Amino acid sequence: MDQLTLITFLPLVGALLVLLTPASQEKALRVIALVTTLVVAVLGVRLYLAFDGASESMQFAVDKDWFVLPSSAIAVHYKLGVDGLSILMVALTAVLMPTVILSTWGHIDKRVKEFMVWMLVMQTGMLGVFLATDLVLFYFFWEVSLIPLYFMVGIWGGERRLYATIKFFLYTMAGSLVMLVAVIALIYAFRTSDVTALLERASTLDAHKQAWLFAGFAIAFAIKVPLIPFHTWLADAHTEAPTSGSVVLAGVLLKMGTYGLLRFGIDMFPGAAIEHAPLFMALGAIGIVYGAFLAMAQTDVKRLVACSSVSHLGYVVLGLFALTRSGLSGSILQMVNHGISTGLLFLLIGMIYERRHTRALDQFGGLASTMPLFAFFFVFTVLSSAALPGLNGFVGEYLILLGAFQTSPLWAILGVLGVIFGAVYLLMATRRMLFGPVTHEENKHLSDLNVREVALMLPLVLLAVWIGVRPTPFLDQSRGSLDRLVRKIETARGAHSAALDPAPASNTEVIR
Amino acid sequence: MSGTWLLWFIPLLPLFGAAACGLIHFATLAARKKDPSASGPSALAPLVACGAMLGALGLSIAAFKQLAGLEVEHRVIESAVWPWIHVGSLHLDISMVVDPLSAVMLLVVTGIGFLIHVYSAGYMKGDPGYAKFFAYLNLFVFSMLMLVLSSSLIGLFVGWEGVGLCSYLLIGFWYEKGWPAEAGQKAFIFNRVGDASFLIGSFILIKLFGTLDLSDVNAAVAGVAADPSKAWWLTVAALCLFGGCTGKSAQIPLFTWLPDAMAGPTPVSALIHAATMVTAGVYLVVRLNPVFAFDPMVLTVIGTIGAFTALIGGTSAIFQRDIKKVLAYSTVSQLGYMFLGLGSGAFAAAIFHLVTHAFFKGLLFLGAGSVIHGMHDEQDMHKMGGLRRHMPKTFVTFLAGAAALSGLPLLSGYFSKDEILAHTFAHGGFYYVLWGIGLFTAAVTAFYTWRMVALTFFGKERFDHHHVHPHESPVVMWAPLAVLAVLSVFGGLLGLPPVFHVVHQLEHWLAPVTEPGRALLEAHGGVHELSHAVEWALLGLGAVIALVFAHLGFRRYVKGTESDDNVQRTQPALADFLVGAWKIDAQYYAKIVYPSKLVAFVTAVIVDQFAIDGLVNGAGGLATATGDRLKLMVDGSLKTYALWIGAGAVLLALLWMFV
Amino acid sequence: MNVPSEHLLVLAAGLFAIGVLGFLIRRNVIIVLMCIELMLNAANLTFLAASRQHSTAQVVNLDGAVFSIFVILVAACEAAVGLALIIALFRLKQTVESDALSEMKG
Amino acid sequence: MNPQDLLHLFDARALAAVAPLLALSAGLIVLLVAGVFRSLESLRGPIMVASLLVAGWFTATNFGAPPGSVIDGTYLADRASSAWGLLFVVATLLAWLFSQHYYSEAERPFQLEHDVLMLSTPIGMTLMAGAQNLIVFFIGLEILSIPLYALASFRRSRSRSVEAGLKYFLLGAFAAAFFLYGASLLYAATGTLQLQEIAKIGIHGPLALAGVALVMASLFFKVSVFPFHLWVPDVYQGSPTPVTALMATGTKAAAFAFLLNSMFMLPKSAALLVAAIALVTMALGNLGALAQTDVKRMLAYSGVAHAGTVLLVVAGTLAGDPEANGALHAALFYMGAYVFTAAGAFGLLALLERDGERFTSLDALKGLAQRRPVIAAALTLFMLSLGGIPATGGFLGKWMVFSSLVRAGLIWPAAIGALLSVVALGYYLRVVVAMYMQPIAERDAALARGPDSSAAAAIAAAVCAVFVLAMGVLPNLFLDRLI
Repeated sequence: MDQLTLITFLPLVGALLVLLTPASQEKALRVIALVTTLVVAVLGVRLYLAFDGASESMQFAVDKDWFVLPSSAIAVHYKLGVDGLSILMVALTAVLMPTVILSTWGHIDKRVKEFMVWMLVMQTGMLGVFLATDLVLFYFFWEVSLIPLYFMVGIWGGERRLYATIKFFLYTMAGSLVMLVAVIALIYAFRTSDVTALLERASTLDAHKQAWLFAGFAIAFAIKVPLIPFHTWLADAHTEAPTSGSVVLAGVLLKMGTYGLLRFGIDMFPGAAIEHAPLFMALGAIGIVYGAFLAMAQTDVKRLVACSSVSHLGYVVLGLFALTRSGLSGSILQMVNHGISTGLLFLLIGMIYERRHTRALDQFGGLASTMPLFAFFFVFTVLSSAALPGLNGFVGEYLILLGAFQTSPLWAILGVLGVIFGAVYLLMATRRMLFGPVTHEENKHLSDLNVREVALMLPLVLLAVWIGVRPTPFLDQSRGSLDRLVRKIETARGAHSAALDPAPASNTEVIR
Repeated sequence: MSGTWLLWFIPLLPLFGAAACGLIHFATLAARKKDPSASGPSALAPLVACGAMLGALGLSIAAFKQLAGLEVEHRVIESAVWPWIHVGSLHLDISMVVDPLSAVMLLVVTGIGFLIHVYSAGYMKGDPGYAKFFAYLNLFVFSMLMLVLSSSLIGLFVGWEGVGLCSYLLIGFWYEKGWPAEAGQKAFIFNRVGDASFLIGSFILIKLFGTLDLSDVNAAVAGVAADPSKAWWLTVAALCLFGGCTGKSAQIPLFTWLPDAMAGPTPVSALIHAATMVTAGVYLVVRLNPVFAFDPMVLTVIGTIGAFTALIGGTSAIFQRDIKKVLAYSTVSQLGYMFLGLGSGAFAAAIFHLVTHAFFKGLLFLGAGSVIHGMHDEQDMHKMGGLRRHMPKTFVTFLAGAAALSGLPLLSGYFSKDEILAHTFAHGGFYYVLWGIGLFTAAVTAFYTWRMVALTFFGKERFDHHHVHPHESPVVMWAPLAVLAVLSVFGGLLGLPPVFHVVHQLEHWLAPVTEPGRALLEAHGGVHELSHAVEWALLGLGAVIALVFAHLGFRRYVKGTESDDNVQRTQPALADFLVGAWKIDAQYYAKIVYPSKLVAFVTAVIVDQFAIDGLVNGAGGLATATGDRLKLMVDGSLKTYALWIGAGAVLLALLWMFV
Repeated sequence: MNVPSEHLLVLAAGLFAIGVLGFLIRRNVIIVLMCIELMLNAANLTFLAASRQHSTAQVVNLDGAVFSIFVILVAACEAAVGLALIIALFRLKQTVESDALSEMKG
Repeated sequence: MNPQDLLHLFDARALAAVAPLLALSAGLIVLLVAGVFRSLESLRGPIMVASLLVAGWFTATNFGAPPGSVIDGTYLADRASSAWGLLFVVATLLAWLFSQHYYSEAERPFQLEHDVLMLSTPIGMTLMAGAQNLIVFFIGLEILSIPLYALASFRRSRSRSVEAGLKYFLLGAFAAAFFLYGASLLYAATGTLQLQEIAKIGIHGPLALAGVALVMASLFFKVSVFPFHLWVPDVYQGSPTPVTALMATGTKAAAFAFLLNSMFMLPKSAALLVAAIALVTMALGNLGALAQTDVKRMLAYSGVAHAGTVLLVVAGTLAGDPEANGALHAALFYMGAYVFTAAGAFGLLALLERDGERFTSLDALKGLAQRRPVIAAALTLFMLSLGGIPATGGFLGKWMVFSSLVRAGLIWPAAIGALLSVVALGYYLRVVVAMYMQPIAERDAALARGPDSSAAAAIAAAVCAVFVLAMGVLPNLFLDRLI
């Protein structure tokens, strides 16, 4: 079997194995899930290493007939492939999952079997989204990956889990269904569902049609990212989700939105993307600040981190729609970075929640005295999230802001303000949790992190340092694809400015 | 050392030291878990940390020697390059570069850093976070060395933020008390504001030059003059970078974090908040002197901000009761001097003052630490007095530092400060105002310095003898004091003024670095020479003012605290205004911090939950409500159903017939 | 005597309308059933009239006539089932008013 | 009709064309005869199944064969009608399987009558789907409807069942009268009852248009779209659940089959009107379902919404879908998926009802996942398919329907339709929420596991689940063969 099929469906096989194991064998269930994800992680790393970042084309491509849409004789293929736009996300999805599964030891103690099934199904769905190079197949995985989280939040979530999960599902579904119409329209416009072919041809559509199709796709992705003002589902979903659900949601699921914007927004419709870029940059930049302000006002630390996601993903969108080389590179890297640092934050919050059964900031204070290891990891993660140079977050944010600055100094400056506000809410949370005297009796005898907890975070911590210190190999993975994309954007930009202004002004100099 | 990785070990040794100390810390914690009284391996920490510092110092001296052995035009040693961020054609690489400027900084950082490490071994003894402290301290030195040695602005920024982080961690070192953690947070956030500005500056540089390599940027500046739009951008870039300096080097408007930073252990104040980190801004301006000198307006802005910062800092120190607060405001004030010097185009003079300030302010802080240590953590000078009898060694060294700070003739501070004022004066025009401010501040400085000396070491012993037994500090603490005292006294030899007809060693040494900036200034007509007569006059004026006001300060306070009480009684508003540092911080809280919190609350509750989420939930609610209404259509009655069918059929017929 | 087809069509339309109105107005289910019969017969009448209208001397168009025979047949079946249902209703509720048929709604 | 045509009545192709009808009729007679003898009671099931399977097999053989028309072209067995025919057989089979062990002790003695009535419905449906003549359609309609009237009130001791039957009967007859009168007007205007002839002559003049309107009204009644759908919730809720399953799937499919055949009668300008009707239907169905607390009634409303969705393809065709068979393929696949999904869902409700009638309420489904995990999982699958989530047949059906609209340029109706399906997910999810995410009620916890499931129902549910999944994941199995 080919590599991509194997990596995509291995989790599903694991899910079936779990399904066949009696629910009472909790340990076995966990081990099966862990081993499956570990194997997938190894496969993911292997794929990552074998991937050629300089190449512009889809690699490891798989192409098999799937079915023929009747009446128009459009052949839908089972087609997978990976290129520079997706390789990092594939690797992240593969590598993050063992950590997630390992983290469930602490907080999933009922209906373990179902949980593992959903986790593994979700991994298949997510990998499918990033790997599918047939539009129908993509949409297929896109929606399938929603369902597991719906169950995870709904069954293992907190107090208002039903509200949160229904809101999450319906909201993202609303976007998806609008996208469905756009997907169909695009497929029938060219009578093919092959993404590579569509990427080549979609920009030949007339501008009006492109704009509409772009809007159809973009709205689904904007909800998923989530871009303001479509973000309100996120805080609820995060707050109510179990730790592992939050980690996956922040780590990978949201990236499906930004990845979609990149692949099916910018790459598919560069002309429309250029036209709408100011709007998206504005929403991204405003989102950065808006999310930060939201975070500042939160009293529940998990909700705070959820709001920070809005802010962080604002960076990604800002960078993407800067439509410059560094902005795009930074955004792709930042998707990974956000997965790592926000993932870590959720893990840490989960660990403290398991001990204290509360996430209210005022219930803590002085944890650094009682849980020094926890404090160390927390501060480390906060710094990674606040983009301290030398850690992962900085590289992404710097490139994003740099790219944005080249296109639109105004929105970049707003984004830079987010750097300040980001530090404000993160440090405020840190101080209120870790520092000061221990005021609550319950906090005096908390046990520090155990070996499992440290072990499951270590890979992410190391990755954060690695990316921070040596980002170029990671950036290089998308070099070829981004070269291609930037060329495409430049071509479209030429056409665009020619259409706007027959005699282009000479001083619109674009550096890099 | 050139082209090798060896230079990298100057910053990396302290980094390894930090990692090792961190492990020691956790090992200590583990040991303490089993036996709460155990100290574990924490005693190893100072050895490791000081060893790392010694190694870095040795390498620095070696690098310095090698550099000095080179011809003047080729005085640059560059290490192997670490390729950091490569995106498209943009290459942000870092290498370690030792040139005359970084060599000076290198020696200051490793030298004073080493002394303070040694001091800390005594000062922090017995603290539960002993090893952690050294880990942070080493980490700080690593960051500071990165800042100083980086070949690229981005590498400099790594250090720049790194020192900010360590400052945050060290200010909040005693986090259990609460307020140190808040002070640390404040420091970090204020620095972040500056850093944001710094980032924008770096974006513009990339936009203009496509590189952040410092020497490439410096070389490219001259080419910008031809293009007015580029020139405009370069000016903006310079201002943005200076914005970063105002954060890191505690200038208006971002200086208010520094006094609060005194919440940290005193060695931290000495190392980070006096000798090294806060001078990073000065270093940056000198490092990129062509960028800043490109537009004279930028220099004027820098000079003005420096002068006013000096004034505000100096005057705020006058009535402080906390000994460390006096020194903190004094630091703000002295940093203002340095920027005043930079603003006058006297890059070497600023570095000169930076060096001497590192000596004497480091000394004063360590001395204050010794006092605090001996007084069982008492920092209020009103509760001290007469300590010269109890801590003679501290007293003597402290005197040397105070004399240097107040600019008593022939001491290091005297020469460096006067050089700056002389350059300012030479500039003429608007700079006369700045010079006036500088001179006034010099008077204030002498006053508060000797007030501090008088209150602390002279007069009646105002402490409670039952609880406080002042004692001299151990040798590991006073030995560094002695070294620094010597340096404070003789540091002035590095840069004697031209009237002495000896070579200004430092200026000469730095000339290759400051030359491009000087050249640009000259092109603008911004370089002025003073006649010897004027120079003599200025030197004399400086000496007189220092002596007079030092005397005034000492006289007034040698008897006790009555003078403070008088002012407090007769001019409560003035005292309040000065103690509160012109109420600027209070204004920040009133105008920025609280409104931000309000905005955050309004955003979260009203905009987000009520308006945006209200729409979302409203859509759901609307659907349900509509469903409930529509249900009534299906009323269970046969006739209703039939009526709809009949009406529907008729409607269909009519529509198709007529539409 | 030859009644014009148009007259028959109008008559049928009238019958159909009466049937519909009866269905809508009357409450007794048996009468409602009879109204349906009336509507069916309106259709039958139209079929027969149209059948005659479309026939020529050479070709007889029997389709309408055939349809009406089927309709009569089906009407009988419907009546049988309908009356059975009405009996079931009466057994349960001792009434044949259509108001009794509104237990389920909403 | 020429006397010569009588000869063709019995040629091989014509026989093959009507073979499914003959098989079903024969089965019906055999069943009736066998029913006379108590000793043959155990044979009733096999006879039922066998006749359906044989009919299915005959239908399947009609696929590959060239279209066979019967009696002067009044009935046509072509690829499309055979595909529909298969669906009818499957729908009946599923409904019958779910009806095993459904009825109470008091009702069980009448199982024979139940089975006979049920077996006669596919005859009507098949006739409707293959009808090329209004008479044939009408006969088919009545062969389908009259047994259903009786089946609806089969539990005659329950007032709801009787109410459902009577309502269905009265309104059904009312609508049939509309059809007849419409047909008579059409006949008066065109002089023919043959669809092809009508197509040739065209719909001109008020008489013909009025006729079309009335015919369409009755078809809309059968497929249950606005404003002819109000009977659906009451009738579906009151009828025995397996019968509801049959009504929801078979009847609707048969009516759509004929609607697609006869939609040429609609004026092209009606595209937007039809789209509007479809969208309003979806809105009413979905919003109405949102307000329900009884799952069975909720599914009835959902059925209305699905009818609206399928009606969209008619709008697509009228608006000029460039693909000639686009509407047919979409409707076929959609209804195909719907047959398995809805039959499965109603069937599982029927299973649950054996614990008591209240078990169709949303409340009683709480915690079902713990009590009956397999049923809960299957019901979840069906809910997702009804919601049109990928990996289920419902998704591709929805895809094809919207494709038809998009091809025809009706983007806005497609987008509105898509958003209305979000509302639908709202209530499908509620079922899942109740089963998986809400704690089990105490009195239900005591039930632990209900009485043993009937094997027949289990098989039927499994078949439904497999097909729903297969249609979603491996649609080529169906698309390649059927179309």
